[in-house]
Amino acid sequence: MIETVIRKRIEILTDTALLSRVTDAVDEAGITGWTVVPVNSGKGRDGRWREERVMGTDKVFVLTIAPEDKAQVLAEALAPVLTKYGFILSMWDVEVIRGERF
Amino acid sequence: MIETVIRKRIEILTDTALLSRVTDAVDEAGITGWTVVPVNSGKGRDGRWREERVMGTDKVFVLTIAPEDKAQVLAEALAPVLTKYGFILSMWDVEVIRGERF
Amino acid sequence: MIETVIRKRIEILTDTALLSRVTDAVDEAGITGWTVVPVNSGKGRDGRWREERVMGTDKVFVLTIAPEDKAQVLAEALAPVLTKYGFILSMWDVEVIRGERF
Amino acid sequence: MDAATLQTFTSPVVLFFVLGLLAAFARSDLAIPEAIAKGMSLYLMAAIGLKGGVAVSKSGVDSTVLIALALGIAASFLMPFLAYAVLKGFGKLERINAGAVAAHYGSVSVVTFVTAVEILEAQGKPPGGYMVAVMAAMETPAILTGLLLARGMGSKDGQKTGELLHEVFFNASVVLLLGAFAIGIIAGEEGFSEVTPFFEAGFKGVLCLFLLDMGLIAARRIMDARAITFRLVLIAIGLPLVNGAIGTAAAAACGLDVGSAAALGVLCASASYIAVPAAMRLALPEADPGIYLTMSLSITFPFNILINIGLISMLASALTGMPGGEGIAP
Amino acid sequence: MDAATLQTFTSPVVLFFVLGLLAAFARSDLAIPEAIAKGMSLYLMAAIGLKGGVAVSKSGVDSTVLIALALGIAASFLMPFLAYAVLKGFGKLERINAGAVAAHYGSVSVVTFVTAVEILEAQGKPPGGYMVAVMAAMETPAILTGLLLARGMGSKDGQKTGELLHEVFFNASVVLLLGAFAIGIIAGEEGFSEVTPFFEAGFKGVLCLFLLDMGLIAARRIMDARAITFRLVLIAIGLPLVNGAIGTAAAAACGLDVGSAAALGVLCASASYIAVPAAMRLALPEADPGIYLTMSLSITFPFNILINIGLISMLASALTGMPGGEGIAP
Amino acid sequence: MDAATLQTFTSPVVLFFVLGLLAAFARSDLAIPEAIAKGMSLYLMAAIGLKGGVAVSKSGVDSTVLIALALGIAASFLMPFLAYAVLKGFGKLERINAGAVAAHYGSVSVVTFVTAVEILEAQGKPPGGYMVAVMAAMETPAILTGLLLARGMGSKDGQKTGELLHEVFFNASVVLLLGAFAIGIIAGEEGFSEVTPFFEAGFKGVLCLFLLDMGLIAARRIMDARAITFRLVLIAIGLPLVNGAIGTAAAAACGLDVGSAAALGVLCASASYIAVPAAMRLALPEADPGIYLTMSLSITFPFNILINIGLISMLASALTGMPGGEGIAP
Ligand SMILES: Nc1ncnc2c1ncn2[C@@H]1O[C@H](COP(=O)(O)O)[C@@H](O)[C@H]1O
Ligand SMILES: Nc1ncnc2c1ncn2[C@@H]1O[C@H](COP(=O)(O)O)[C@@H](O)[C@H]1O
Ligand SMILES: Nc1ncnc2c1ncn2[C@@H]1O[C@H](COP(=O)(O)O)[C@@H](O)[C@H]1O
Ligand code: NA
Ligand code: NA
Ligand code: NA
Repeated sequence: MIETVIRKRIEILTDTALLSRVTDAVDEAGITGWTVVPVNSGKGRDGRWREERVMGTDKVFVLTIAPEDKAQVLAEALAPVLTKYGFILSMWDVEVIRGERF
Repeated sequence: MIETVIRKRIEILTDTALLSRVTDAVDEAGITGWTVVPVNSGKGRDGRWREERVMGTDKVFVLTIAPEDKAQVLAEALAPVLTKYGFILSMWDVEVIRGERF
Repeated sequence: MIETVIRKRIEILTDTALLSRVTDAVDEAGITGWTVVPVNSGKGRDGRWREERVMGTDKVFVLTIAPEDKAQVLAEALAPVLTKYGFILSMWDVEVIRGERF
Repeated sequence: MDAATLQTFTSPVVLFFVLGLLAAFARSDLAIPEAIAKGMSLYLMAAIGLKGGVAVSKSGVDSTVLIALALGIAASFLMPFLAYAVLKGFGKLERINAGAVAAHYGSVSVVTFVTAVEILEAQGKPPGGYMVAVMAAMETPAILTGLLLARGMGSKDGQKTGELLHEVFFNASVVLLLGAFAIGIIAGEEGFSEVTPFFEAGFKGVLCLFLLDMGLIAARRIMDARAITFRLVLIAIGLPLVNGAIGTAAAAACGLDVGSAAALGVLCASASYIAVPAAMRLALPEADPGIYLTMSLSITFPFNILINIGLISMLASALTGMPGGEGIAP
Repeated sequence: MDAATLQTFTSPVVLFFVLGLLAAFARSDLAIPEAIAKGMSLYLMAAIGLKGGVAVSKSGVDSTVLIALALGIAASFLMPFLAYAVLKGFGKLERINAGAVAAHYGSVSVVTFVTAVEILEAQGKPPGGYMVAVMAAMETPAILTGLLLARGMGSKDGQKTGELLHEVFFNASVVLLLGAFAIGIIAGEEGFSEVTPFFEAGFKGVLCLFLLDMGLIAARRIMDARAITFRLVLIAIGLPLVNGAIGTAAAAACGLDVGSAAALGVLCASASYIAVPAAMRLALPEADPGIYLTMSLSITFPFNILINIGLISMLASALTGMPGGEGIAP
Repeated sequence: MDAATLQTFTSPVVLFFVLGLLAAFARSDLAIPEAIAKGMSLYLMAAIGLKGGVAVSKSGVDSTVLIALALGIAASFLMPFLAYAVLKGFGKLERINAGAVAAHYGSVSVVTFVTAVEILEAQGKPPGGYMVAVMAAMETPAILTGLLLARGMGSKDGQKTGELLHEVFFNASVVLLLGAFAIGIIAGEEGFSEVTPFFEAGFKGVLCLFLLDMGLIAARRIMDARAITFRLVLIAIGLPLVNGAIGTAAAAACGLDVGSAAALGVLCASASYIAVPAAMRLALPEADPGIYLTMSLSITFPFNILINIGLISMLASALTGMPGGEGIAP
């Protein structure tokens, strides 16, 4: 049977305009990589948003897989920004193959 | 160390045309928000679909984070529609920062 | 209360050009379906990529929900390709409604 | 094959459709991005709406227009009954699927209409501008008939019916077609002249690329098809032949000119693959898209584009006694 | 309503905007794909930049150009003060939101400008080509004033200020507008003639579809709006009236021709809904987009397109004593 | 810098490319949506294919066409050998990467070709329409040579080779180019005239925006580049110079006219960054895209657009003794 290891999968919803802040934080936490997934629309405390491209306030998901400790570093680094900009961060355990690369 | 709380992350695959039914259900369950992510193509019991825009039968993912009890309410509310329209609902536990907002 | 069952949710990041290899593997593992989600950009050991459409080297996520045993079959089948092409596979437990269809 | 049919096959518009079919059958990865395809379809609807409106602003509304509208609406309401009978009897579909498919054949395909207009104009038989309004009016009645057939009279779910009616009457293509039609009437020829280079000069080229995409999609769908029987294939070819002939004959009998009669025939012959499938997913989720989409999009649509428009054009010339173009010329 | 205003309402460009508003209010699902809308906005900016540059390559740069630039930059810096006072006083907004909204009203809306140019040209009052450069120059100063008002002088975060300034001066629309403007100057009329069919002939048609989308977005946003009070609605109509009148008067006093004076008035009257909201998300995340976007996009923008451009055009004719078109003709 | 080269730098097409480079280097957030860029590239390929086909339908096929085809195919097969030797020797790349890069330089870049045609036509040296077919024929042979060099003869994986060959011969650009070429031949000048406003009038404008995007992408990639050594930069400039000169000379020696000789030179000089990278990901996943994409897209492509097309044009004029345009005029 193939060997898997446990890592954290972290998912951050951020404004596109602020994407580089999040990815910089991922890089600084020493995590090997990240992937950006588009988002169509949403609703939160500030009401609905959609088709915000005209306003440059659209959002994306940043996904990254990291060992527990680095995930923790990232979460700590992002916590203040989260509150300020209304981002969302969630994380959970996943099994990955080729664990050595994360 | 930063404080995290456990919430449910719920993911619903739905027809774009029926998106508002799902998001209405999220709102009615008293959940604070939701996010819609685009989907390219897929395959299920009814065969492949892709490029369905011409037919208006394309799909999206609705993602939402909620406390256990509200997640349960949402799942109950959507269960009948799921079977009827062939939607997919899955959920799992995640750690979130700023737990008070969900 | 509504009945849920536990399944594996598997997520594979692959080159668009190689998508059919992954979905063929899903089909061969006897899994009932899959869903493809677009990806915007990312960073890994090979550096950043984005806007790769010109080069046909852009990526997508393949998501699929399957019982534990089939998920294992799929992971085994894909493991060699993963290393070769630099794909990423992660999986975790989710609760699903209508468990009989997966 | 006579001159008119041959000419169809040297028109770039049709050739790009054939290219799309061939590329998909050869399993090429050629694909038009979804957003571009959607953009092109919005463009085509806005352009055809505007053009129709400007034409009506010139010609005015007379009794012919009202007759054509009445004919179209009646056809959209009634055609599903014939289709339903054939689909249940010969096609062996059960009630729900038969009703869903019938709704598609009663409604219309905008792209088939647009392609027919191009071909008819090239043959010297331009349809009246008001036919755009007829098309828009024909989109929805068939949905109601189809639902009635599928579910019987006893539909109890009032809330959802309201939602459906709204969806059906304010769906994107109806709103854009009629909206642009109205703008065309208000702006008139003078106002329209400002935007002619965009909406008129570019039209055929955009149609080429759009049909390329339709060819790709139609062929890919049929290669994946599973629920389609040989009997259903026959129906998907037979219905447009019969509906097209009936529509053309009725229009000619009511005194429409050759181009408009042919256009009405094409509308009757065409099957919806945009508005109706979306409505069916809402209202008849139990019906199988693998049946109704494959029939309307992958069989009827290509059949109409490649063969039936030419046949209907000839029939219209014969029935109205107005050759128009090379249709029946030696 | 005089002839010029009426003519506005028979222009396809404006009619498509109205169609978008109506379709959204009727809760139709009509929507332009995001990528298409973005593509159209890039096209419009490239085209307007090129056109302006070519015009300047013909006319050369004289003192009028410099005066117009100075006027525009001064207006962009100063207008937020007035707006801020009104928003805090009459509008009852607190400091942060008042500063953010003020920045929007000091800056400019490219689409409002483009629509105004079309309307002014149709009235025989074409603005000078250099007004494109004026527009680009007016995009950013207001952001600085708005931030100053919102945060006071004591902004300590140097790193972020640098990031913001970069974002503001190299944002997509400034770069594309000024880049295309420069290309227009370098290529000149001869070089431009090669690309005229694309950038000039298609322009109005693309603007039609783009305004259709803007209508949809503006109406949908206002239907979802929550944070907007009646006082804020009044301000979102009053500010463009006042700013427009001041801008037009100042331009006329400085000797600009009727079209350019009207264009400067429109720039002053217009509120940004692209560059500034993005900058505010970066620099003032605490400010509420539900306020600034709804005011600029859903109230001021339609008001300018449908009414205020016509008013400013008439004012400019009256003040410069040059009727130009049918503006004040009997 | 003589007149022809100077003229290159006042062409809007080239200027937009430069704008893209500058905007990316200034770290502006200017970006063309992916779907729009893909749509434009499909449009350009359809248009160039059609145009070539129509030209051939007029001129017919003579021995020159066959000679040009043979030359192009031979060049695509053989050029990778030279490139491979240089990349391994001087460039110090190991076998896999050297083979992958060599495949890129043997194949062709559609956009470089299209830009060259525009520039050559402006200089009064239009290439023959059949050069489009030559270009399509040159896309794939180099891939086979490159794989051979990278993997040696002993490729055992039969199933994957079949998949690769299919991918290579039915890839989107080959299918669309040759399909549109065939449509152009069938439709002929008369059929093409219907779609001229879209496919011909809009062409240069679309090319402008497409090159803007290419400039952005090329510059962004080189700013992120890590695996590129100074030696590789030299090769990425030297190869197009040498290949271009050889191609032009061979074509001139075989009797092609000045424009076609220059076009063949440009095809030899250009490096693929669409079809070949995709094929390499499939067939040589171990090769590093950071090397082959950066070399072909970020160095060779700009070098060809900005400088080499002008040089090759002059060389062609000198070798064929046909000045054509202002190329070598006093
Ligand atoms: N730790 C990670 N988390 C999420 N995505 C990653 C991670 N590492 C790599 N990726 C994605 O996988 C792609 C290929 O990675 P690599 O093979 O390391 O170049 C990258 O471009 C990213 O999109
Ligand atoms: N409970 C939630 N689950 C998923 N997404 C959410 C949730 N709450 C907010 N969001 C997303 O986060 C964005 C900002 O939320 P807010 O800061 O509450 O306005 C929303 O527009 C949604 O896209
Ligand atoms: N096991 C699965 N995992 C992930 N997605 C699935 C799965 N089964 C079905 N789907 C998605 O759900 C859609 C509808 O499935 P079905 O109702 O089985 O036709 C498919 O087109 C897929 O996009
Ligand atoms: Na019909
Ligand atoms: Na302003
Ligand atoms: Na080459």
